[in-house]
Amino acid sequence: METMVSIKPLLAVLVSLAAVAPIAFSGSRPNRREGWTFGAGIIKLALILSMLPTVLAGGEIRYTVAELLPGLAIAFRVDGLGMLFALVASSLWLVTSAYSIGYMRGLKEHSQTRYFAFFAVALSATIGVAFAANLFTLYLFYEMLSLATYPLVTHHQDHEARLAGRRYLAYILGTSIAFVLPAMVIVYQQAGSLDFVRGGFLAGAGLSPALLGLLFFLFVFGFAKAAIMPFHAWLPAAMVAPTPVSALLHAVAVVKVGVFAIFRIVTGVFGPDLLRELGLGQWLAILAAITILVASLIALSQDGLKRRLAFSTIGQLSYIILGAALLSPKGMTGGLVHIGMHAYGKITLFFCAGAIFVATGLKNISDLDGIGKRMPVTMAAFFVGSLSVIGLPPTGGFFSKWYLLQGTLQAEQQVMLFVLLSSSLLNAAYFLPIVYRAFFCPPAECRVHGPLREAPLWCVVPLVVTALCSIGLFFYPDLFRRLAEIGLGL
Amino acid sequence: MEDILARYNYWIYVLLMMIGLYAMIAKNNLYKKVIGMSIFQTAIIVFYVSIAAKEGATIPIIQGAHGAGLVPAIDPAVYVNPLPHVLMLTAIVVGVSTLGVALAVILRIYRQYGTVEEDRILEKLR
Amino acid sequence: MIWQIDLIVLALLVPCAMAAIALKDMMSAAITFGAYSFLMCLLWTEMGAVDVAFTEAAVGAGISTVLFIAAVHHSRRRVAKRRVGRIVFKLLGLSAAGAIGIILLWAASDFPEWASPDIPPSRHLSPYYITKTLEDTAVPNIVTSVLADYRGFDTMFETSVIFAAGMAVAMVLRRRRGREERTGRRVENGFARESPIIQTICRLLAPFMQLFALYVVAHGHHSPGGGFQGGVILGASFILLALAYDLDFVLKRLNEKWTLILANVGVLIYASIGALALLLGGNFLDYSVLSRILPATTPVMARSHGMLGVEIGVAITVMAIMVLIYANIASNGKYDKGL
Amino acid sequence: MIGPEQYPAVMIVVPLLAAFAINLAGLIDRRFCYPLLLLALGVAAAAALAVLGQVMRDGPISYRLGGWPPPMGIEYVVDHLNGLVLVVTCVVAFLAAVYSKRSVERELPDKIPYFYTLFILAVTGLLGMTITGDAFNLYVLMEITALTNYALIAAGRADRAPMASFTYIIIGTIGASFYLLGVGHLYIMTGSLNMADLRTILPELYTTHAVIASFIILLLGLWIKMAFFPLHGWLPNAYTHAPTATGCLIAPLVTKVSVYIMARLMFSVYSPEFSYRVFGPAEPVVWMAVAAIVAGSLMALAQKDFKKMLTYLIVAEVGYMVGGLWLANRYGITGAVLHIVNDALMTLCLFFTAGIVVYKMKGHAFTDLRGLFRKMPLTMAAFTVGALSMIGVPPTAGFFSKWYLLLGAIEAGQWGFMAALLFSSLINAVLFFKVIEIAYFEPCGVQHGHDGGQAAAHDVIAVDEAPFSMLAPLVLVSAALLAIGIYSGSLVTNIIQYAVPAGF
Repeated sequence: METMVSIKPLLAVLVSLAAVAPIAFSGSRPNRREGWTFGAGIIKLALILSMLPTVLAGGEIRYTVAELLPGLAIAFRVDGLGMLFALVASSLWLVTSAYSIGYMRGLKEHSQTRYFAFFAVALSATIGVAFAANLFTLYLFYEMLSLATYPLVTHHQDHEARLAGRRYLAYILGTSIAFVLPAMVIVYQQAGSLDFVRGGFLAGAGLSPALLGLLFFLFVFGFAKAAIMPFHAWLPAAMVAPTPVSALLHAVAVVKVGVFAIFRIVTGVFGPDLLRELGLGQWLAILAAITILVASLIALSQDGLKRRLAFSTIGQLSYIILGAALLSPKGMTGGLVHIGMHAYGKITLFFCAGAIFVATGLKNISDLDGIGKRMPVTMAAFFVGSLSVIGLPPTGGFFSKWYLLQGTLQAEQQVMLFVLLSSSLLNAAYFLPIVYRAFFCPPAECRVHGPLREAPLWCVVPLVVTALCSIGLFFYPDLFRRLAEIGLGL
Repeated sequence: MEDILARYNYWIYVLLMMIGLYAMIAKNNLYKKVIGMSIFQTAIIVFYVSIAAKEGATIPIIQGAHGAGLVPAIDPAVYVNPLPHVLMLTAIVVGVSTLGVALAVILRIYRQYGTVEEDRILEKLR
Repeated sequence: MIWQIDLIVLALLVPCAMAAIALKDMMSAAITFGAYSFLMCLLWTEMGAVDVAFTEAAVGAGISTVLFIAAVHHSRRRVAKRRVGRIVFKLLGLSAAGAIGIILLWAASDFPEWASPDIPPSRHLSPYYITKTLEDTAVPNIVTSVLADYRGFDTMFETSVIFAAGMAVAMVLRRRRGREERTGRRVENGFARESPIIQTICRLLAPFMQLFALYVVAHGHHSPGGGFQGGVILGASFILLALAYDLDFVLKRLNEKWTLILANVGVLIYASIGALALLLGGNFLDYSVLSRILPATTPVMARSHGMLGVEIGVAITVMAIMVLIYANIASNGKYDKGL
Repeated sequence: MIGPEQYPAVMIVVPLLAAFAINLAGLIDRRFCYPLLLLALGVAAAAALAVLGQVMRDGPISYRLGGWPPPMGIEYVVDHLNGLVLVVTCVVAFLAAVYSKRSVERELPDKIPYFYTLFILAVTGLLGMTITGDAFNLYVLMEITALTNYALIAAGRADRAPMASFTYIIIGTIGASFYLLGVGHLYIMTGSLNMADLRTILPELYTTHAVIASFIILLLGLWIKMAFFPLHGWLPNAYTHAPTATGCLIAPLVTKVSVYIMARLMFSVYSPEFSYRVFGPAEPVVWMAVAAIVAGSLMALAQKDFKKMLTYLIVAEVGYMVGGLWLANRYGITGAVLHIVNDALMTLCLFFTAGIVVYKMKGHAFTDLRGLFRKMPLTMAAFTVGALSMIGVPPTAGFFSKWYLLLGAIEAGQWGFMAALLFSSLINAVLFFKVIEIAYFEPCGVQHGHDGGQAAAHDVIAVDEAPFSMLAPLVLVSAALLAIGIYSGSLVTNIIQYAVPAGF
């Protein structure tokens, strides 16, 4: 596999950052402002796609920006994992931007300029994490993402948002400073390097198993964006954000950054072999399993649509972590692919929730009886999305879950097999009733009566697109699979 | 007698120093604090000047050198060490400068609070 | 050097110091402190530090006491009855003083023997100054040559300290006329009313004081004294008049603006002599290069002249600042009749 | 006509001469003062940069004042360590001077000439303290700085300013006198005052009581000067109630310069092996630093006043630097030196913000910060950068010094110090996001009191930025924080690693 040096990764990161200034200055002309957003999004996607062939050919693209301290650089490295994640994030940014227009203007939200500006920053950070070549660069963009999303989460600037923002930062920033930073310093001081190496670089560093174990869990809990219990509470709280934010950031960018970071730790820092011989994978798997089941159970009891989605997200994230923890080729592949699959499925669901809110102002599931008659397209998309999250054909979710199941068998962990299956049942149990209510229950009050009235077109089109995408991914999952396998060196 | 003499000056300067320090910290009246400050500083001057002292030596002014040109042979043992004197001239001047500023600030405080007793001022601030 | 005197004076110092901080009447405390300073002068003369003694006499015993009295005059004279609750501070003070005392005594336990001719300070640097001062600078008063040349840089900043102090006092206290005090009430003070005898004598005395001051400045190369002592005495002559008459009497002859200008000019003389050396290609304050512009001088004599120059500068600044500080404190910043 | 070999003198003399020029010009027309101030500080900064360049090119410089060879005369020594500190001092002073114009006109209209004279004298003192190679000369300059600071603080119009200043006078004098006393002990044992000379004479005296005592006394004096917990009592009030312009000058510089002097003593007067081994308690000092960090952070947490909170943070930051220097390994010392630079800029950034708040909102309580993100977006953006740097978020400068300090702590096995660093980062995060929350969520508090519908307030607040002369320096500093963060690598490899004494 050949390694080529190119500035493209840096550009891919910076392009949306560069768009911030024009976005901020064209605040008075909304159309031009959104024009900038789309321009940046398209360029970003194009840049990433242009790097795709090299990666598919098994190559890598590296670029070092600055040697900050001896042996500590801001450096980018595009490999399978990063490419997979970057593709998902950047493609969904475009869709979400379109959706945001419909949503924000539909609700006449205040200070939309700030909203779009910080959205762009958040995307830069996400891509930065995806392409980070070493732990430090990853940490840098991880923090950048935490801070850039704060104004988005607290967009409404009311008391509720204030409390939510406080909890958000307390979990995200607190854990990263208290856990990740010391762990990172210790690793650097012991191993003298932070560059991700396939198969891990700590194996040879000769650290005591106890210390290794400590470090591992400092990292796992430190990247609290992965929302492993008990560090999950920020995610439901953050649902006070406008729906597009929840959609992109809390179904795709932020949370996936967390699990992606953990994947990097597993594959790039410790390495499957080391984890296997220390038996740490087992423990991580158990954590993930617990999170999966508990989160699904809590989701059952939630009436707020977005809150239910949030808890489902927590569970789904742990699918991915479980995949990593299995340390078996199929399992890890499944986990990585699930990053993409779940993203498309879950964002569809969030879009639907937002669309319903825009059109009818409803937030609670108990009010949704018969809404399907009024918003058939939306609810159809919702159905597709939930299928994908449950993991049923014909949706992409099925594919990744299939791999995960195989992974459990490969790792001879039948327990986890049952965990996955039972959680699928739970998923079905908390999603399908919504669809049922929507289509077959008679409307309770007159509130959702009236003629067929969908949300604005800007809202509907994106959610249809993502729904179709997750169906498409059932038939053409190979791109993600290939990338995952390349990334894992299979 | 001799061994007392050998340290006597140093003991006294330490004593004065302690008196000054105590006054600066414990006294309630701001003027008293300032007096303590001056005693504290002069104690250090005593210390330095004691360093300069030299058995059987005279003041550090070269004798018989008033007429221009002729330079007598000079024996260092004849004159006391001038360097600490120079340093202490500076110290004295610094001392009086600090004193002046301190008094000025006290007057300013009196203007504002009508008292120069620390505890009363703190009450007023509370 | 007579160690018996040393013994006695030191023994007297301690009670003086204690009295100064213990007395309840600030005036008497100030006076006691003046006495303390005079004992210091005795001590230092006795140890051969004539210049230090001279300065202490002029500054410590003279000016400081006057400033104290002036300040007290504008605020409370009696030390108020203390309320409870100072015990903490007392303990703190005692413990701090005790700790420092212990450290210092512990350190003093292996000081070289007092006044023995072969302690390091008497062997390391000072012999150079003592033996070389004449051929380096042609100045017999070693203190002056070290002060104004070897360590002339210290002295420049020492003068700047005085200057800074003056500025500081003016900054803190000065108020334009007409703005009334926040706390109007003045304490009753037992000062003597103006008496013609004192006034006449002071008037006669002042010119001689100033003459003497000039002598001290000019003759500092050969005898105890120099810029500081001279400057302080000059300042003192004005302060004496201000005490005998009132502040306006002095300000008529030396008003605020001129005080400021003189204060600046003095240090400027010093600094610009240094800078001149810089311009002439020497290092800063290297007077010897002045011989290139001074007619018929060897580098050595140039040093001597340079020192005279800076001493004059010092004297001017010190005088002006002493008057400035006194004027501000005596009039509480209002530049009225003062005491 | 004045060759580059004279720059060390120029750096000090130009500000000194300018002080008198400003004072005299003030008698004619006070509008001359400000340009003179900027001119002088600009020249000084240029000279400092040039000198640092020389040092980087051909190693340490020695400059003989009055042409007398040390140890007879006074000597200036510039090496990588104080070369860097000199540049930082000059730059910070220059920015503070630019910034000071409007606030001085507002706060001290009738004392402008006095103020600027004292201002530049303080800068001269700080520069002199940093550059001198003579132990006693350092004392004189220390006193100049102190005297000017007392007055600059007492000039504040806040009711508490004079009392705060008086406390500072008493405690500051104790500190300076201890320093003088320590020098006296060194002198009686060695007979010399020149630092390099002392360094050569001292080693055979290391075990004597007097030398050890001198070290203790000097440290005590400097710790008082740098407000090292628990000797910090004077600092918070003095810096809180000082006029804005004063705070922006002394808050970033005074403590840092004192820290530098401690390093200078530890390495160049005594020797590292004395400081770390012969003189026993290196470890307890680190624990004191831990106490300083924790206590400073907690006390900051307890404040209701923005400016006062910042002053307690200074106390905590001092703990960083002292601890780093006493970790006794290369990482720790590097981190401490780097932190001197970073912390000077961070503190400047934060005090600039506080000054602007005072200027615009006429107060510096937390309640005065309401709605500032809408009122002054640029100011608050710059403030946020400073805050992130204090928290230690990459790529701001604060992260990298903290990184080095953490490395040093691990290498020295000082887990307590490491924990303290992380703890204070978290506390800083809490503190600054508390501030940011107030400024971001609450409606503009022109009328004090918590009422006033928030939703309504969003639209009523119009953008109203600080005057350019205040905004520009602030933005510059925050930009510098990012730049130094990204180039800290080259800063370390080109300058700081030479400042670390040999043998580490």
